Amino acid sequence: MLTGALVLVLGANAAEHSNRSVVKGSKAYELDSCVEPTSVMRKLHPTFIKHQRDITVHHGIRGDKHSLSGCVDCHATKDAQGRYTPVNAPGQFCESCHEYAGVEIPCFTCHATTPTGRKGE
Amino acid sequence: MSQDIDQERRQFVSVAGLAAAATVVAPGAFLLDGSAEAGSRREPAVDKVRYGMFIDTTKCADGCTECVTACEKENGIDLLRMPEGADPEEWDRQRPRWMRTVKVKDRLTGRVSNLPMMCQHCEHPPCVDVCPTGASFRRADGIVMVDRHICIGCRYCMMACPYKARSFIHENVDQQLSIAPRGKGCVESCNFCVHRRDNGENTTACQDACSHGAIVFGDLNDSNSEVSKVLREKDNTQLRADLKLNTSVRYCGI
Amino acid sequence: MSFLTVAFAALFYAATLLLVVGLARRIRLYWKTPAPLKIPTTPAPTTTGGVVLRMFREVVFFESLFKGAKWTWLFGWVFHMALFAVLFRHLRYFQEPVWGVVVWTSPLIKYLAFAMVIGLLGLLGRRIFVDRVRYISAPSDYLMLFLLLGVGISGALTTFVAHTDVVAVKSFFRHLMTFNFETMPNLPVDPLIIVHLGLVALLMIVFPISKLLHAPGVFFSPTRNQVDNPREQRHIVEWARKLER
Amino acid sequence: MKKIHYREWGIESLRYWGLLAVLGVFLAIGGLATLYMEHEGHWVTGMNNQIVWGVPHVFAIFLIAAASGALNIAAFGSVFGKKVYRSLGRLSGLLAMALLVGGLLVLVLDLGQPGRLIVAMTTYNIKSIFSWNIYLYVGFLAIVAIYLFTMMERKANKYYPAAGLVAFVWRLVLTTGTGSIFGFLVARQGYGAAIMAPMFIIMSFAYGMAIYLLVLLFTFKLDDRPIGDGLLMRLKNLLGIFVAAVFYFVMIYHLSNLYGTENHEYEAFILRDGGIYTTLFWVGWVFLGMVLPMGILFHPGSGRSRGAIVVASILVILGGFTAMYVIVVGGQVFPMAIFPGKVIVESGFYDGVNGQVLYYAPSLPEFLLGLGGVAVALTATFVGVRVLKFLPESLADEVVDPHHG
Repeated sequence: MLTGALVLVLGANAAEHSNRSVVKGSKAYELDSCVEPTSVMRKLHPTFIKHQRDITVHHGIRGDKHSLSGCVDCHATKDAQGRYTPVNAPGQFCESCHEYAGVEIPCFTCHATTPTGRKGE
Repeated sequence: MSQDIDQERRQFVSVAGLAAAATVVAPGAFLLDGSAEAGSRREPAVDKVRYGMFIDTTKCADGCTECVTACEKENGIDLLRMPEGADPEEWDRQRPRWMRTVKVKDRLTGRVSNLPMMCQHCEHPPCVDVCPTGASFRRADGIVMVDRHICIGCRYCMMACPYKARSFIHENVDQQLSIAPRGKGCVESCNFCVHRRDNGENTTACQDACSHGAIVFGDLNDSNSEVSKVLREKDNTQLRADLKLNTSVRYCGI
Repeated sequence: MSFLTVAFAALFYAATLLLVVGLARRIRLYWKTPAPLKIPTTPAPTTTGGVVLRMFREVVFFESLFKGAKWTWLFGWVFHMALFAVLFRHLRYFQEPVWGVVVWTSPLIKYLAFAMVIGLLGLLGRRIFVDRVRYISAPSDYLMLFLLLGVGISGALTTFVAHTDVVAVKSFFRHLMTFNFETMPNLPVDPLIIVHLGLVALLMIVFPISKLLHAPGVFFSPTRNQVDNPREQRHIVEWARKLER
Repeated sequence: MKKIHYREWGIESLRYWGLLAVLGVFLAIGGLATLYMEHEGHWVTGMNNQIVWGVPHVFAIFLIAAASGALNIAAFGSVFGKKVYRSLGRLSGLLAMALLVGGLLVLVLDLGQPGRLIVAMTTYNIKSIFSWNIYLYVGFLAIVAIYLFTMMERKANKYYPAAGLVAFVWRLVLTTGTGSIFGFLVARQGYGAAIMAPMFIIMSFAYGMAIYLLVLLFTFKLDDRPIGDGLLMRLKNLLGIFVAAVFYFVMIYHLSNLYGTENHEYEAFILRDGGIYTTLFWVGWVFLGMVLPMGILFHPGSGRSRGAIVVASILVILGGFTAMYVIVVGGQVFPMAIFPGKVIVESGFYDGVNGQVLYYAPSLPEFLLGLGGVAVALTATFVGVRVLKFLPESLADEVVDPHHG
């Protein structure tokens, strides 16, 4: 019974998270590294984005390497019809880790999840 | 607020410095660095500039909504859809509007004017004074806008604004433009197409769209700018001048 | 795999084993220990349902502590409830897929780390500043408080000050749980997370030989778990029954 | 005056838990309504881009005002040295905290981003009265908690007068802050008057007192504890005086408004042509909320009956809600004068075409959220008196000696 409860709480033994979540078909897939070394990005990407967001909104500095639209541009994939898949769709770059870690992504309640073709952010 | 941010920036720099020191920086790690678009602003907005607008209501045509349509397209407002099950009439009261047309008639003389209304970008904006978190703020270049990352959705700014320029997002939003993020539960308003400012463009969407030449936008602090010249030449007024807010949007012909 | 990862894998297997076996043995001992007399603290319920309800109030609200010592109750209750919530949030490191409720409540629960630390500091202050309590405090009392404080503060620091690679941490534990060592990732070399995990393992190891056994123990407390019906029903334990014959 | 003994609320378990269960239903429904509103967004409410504050704010502001008012009884005991009120102080402090928590909860849960409460606590705009209020509210809770501690812990008794003074001053500042939320809104015709702040203070006196009286009578009645007629007469007279003072302030507010030509249209709207808002003002606020309860309380016959005192208190509370509705919603539906001297004949955004008032129809979830806040306040109060010694065993006249001063 205890084991059953444990299985219920902890979930089935699904395939474990792979170390590389960059999705094939995105620009990022072709690159060696993100705008910072991967180990830094894994820990500090929220800090980078948050910092960038403040200087963008308050001081109007745009197009820096830590911008969220940069993330979206580089990590969005296209489907067979050539349409973009949102970066927060299941299995996509942002969602796969956040889903695994049980962390919500607050960015995309407001920000575009695919490149929208307008430069700026 | 800006002090806070500077402080945060310093902290951040030290964190990033540590992180960089602790890691061997791989060659090619900064691939995307500096490849920003031409005209992109890398310097902060400064108070040498004060953006402003002149609206000549005598040129404004009755029933024309070119500016409003262009504004909604530019800023992704046209991407919003009525939530399922909403009452269209009620929804119309709840959907955001950055810009609207108004037709006013003088009570005594009966003179009629048409004009577009939007955020007047006050020098002393009441919305900024009342905002509890500092989300409503005035940029160095005079643009009054909302930092939606720290807006808690209290709507006090909407209570305080004498021009009813602000809108609250009443519903979930599933489509946005990268240049105009938008989400449920925050307040927003006209920001003089701030993305165009930051990218070094000289116009606003409404100005570009106006086929009557009724809207002139530019730097009020530059005496050679078109908007400064026209403001010197033509008689103009502020809306609710009695409140002494020193608005950046000036009207002629009302 | 790094040495650190191997060491921590071994440490956590050992700690888990000690915790489970030790706890099972203790509970077995509690189970077997006879309660020769009816000694429920009165006023006590006279029905089994009443006892269950009383035990519930005891475990969830710390009722008798509340009646006895308000300050101790305040800090103790705040600490325990915060700890419970924080543990619940930690489910995300062990579940796959993570429950929705764990994800939704997570942003709120993370601030309860502060409540947990404040509660612990209150309990520590009680041992230091209240003369009577200081007099009866043993080193082990302090040890438990410092251990928990260490766990709480190091954990809060990883959340609020210096982030760590949580995906690697989770993956490490998922691999441990499934005994899958081939693709096991290395633990991040972050002092904070090492301290946090080390203290947790230590806590798991000392748990079955410490005062923390009050957690299972409260359920076996005869003053709490007995029905107040000595007149209606004669209370007699097994070994006494044998003597009677 | 004899020594006062305090005891936990001793009503039988079944009754107590039954009471909590009833309140629990309101809490649950309020919670569900909140989840619904936050999940869907505010489009499911009657609020819109013109009427941005609705029924939740009516409830919240009423509860917050009443909270500071409920503390008055304790203040009379410590600040003004009226011994007779000292025995009432503990309940007064508890009720104040409970009402404030209830009100704040409603306010916070109506935010567009309630999850960002931490932002409101950490980023601070020093010019905003709203952010001052956040600190005033949190400070109020802390100060009243300390004040209660000095009342209830013998070792801390010596700090009681000092704590009482701080709490009293703080409560005055707090209500001034609440009133100023409207006082600072220069753009709107109905607000932007300095008199808003003192008017809110006196309103808080009345509503806090009415709630206090009801809770006192209810808890004592259920537990068969005596309240002396002498004491009750003093309390109900106080209520009557407070209501009269509100009446005076409302009169001054509108009369002074009528003096300035710029306010004529707004006054005509509230006092004469406002339809539902005029009705609510005259019938709800003025007659049911002030004239009738004053009549009941000061009438030599009915003023002595406990039933009548209960009715009067309920009327004052209902009048209070109406008052808040007239102020909060009435002030918003009246179109702003963006173009003085001109009439708006067409507008793309509901600017009050031809002077027409704007539209607001409150929705059910908003009410349920508000009622949930009331339920939170009552639950906290009842649990409080149940587990701690807030209520005196007896308030009979021979125990508290109401004539002694």
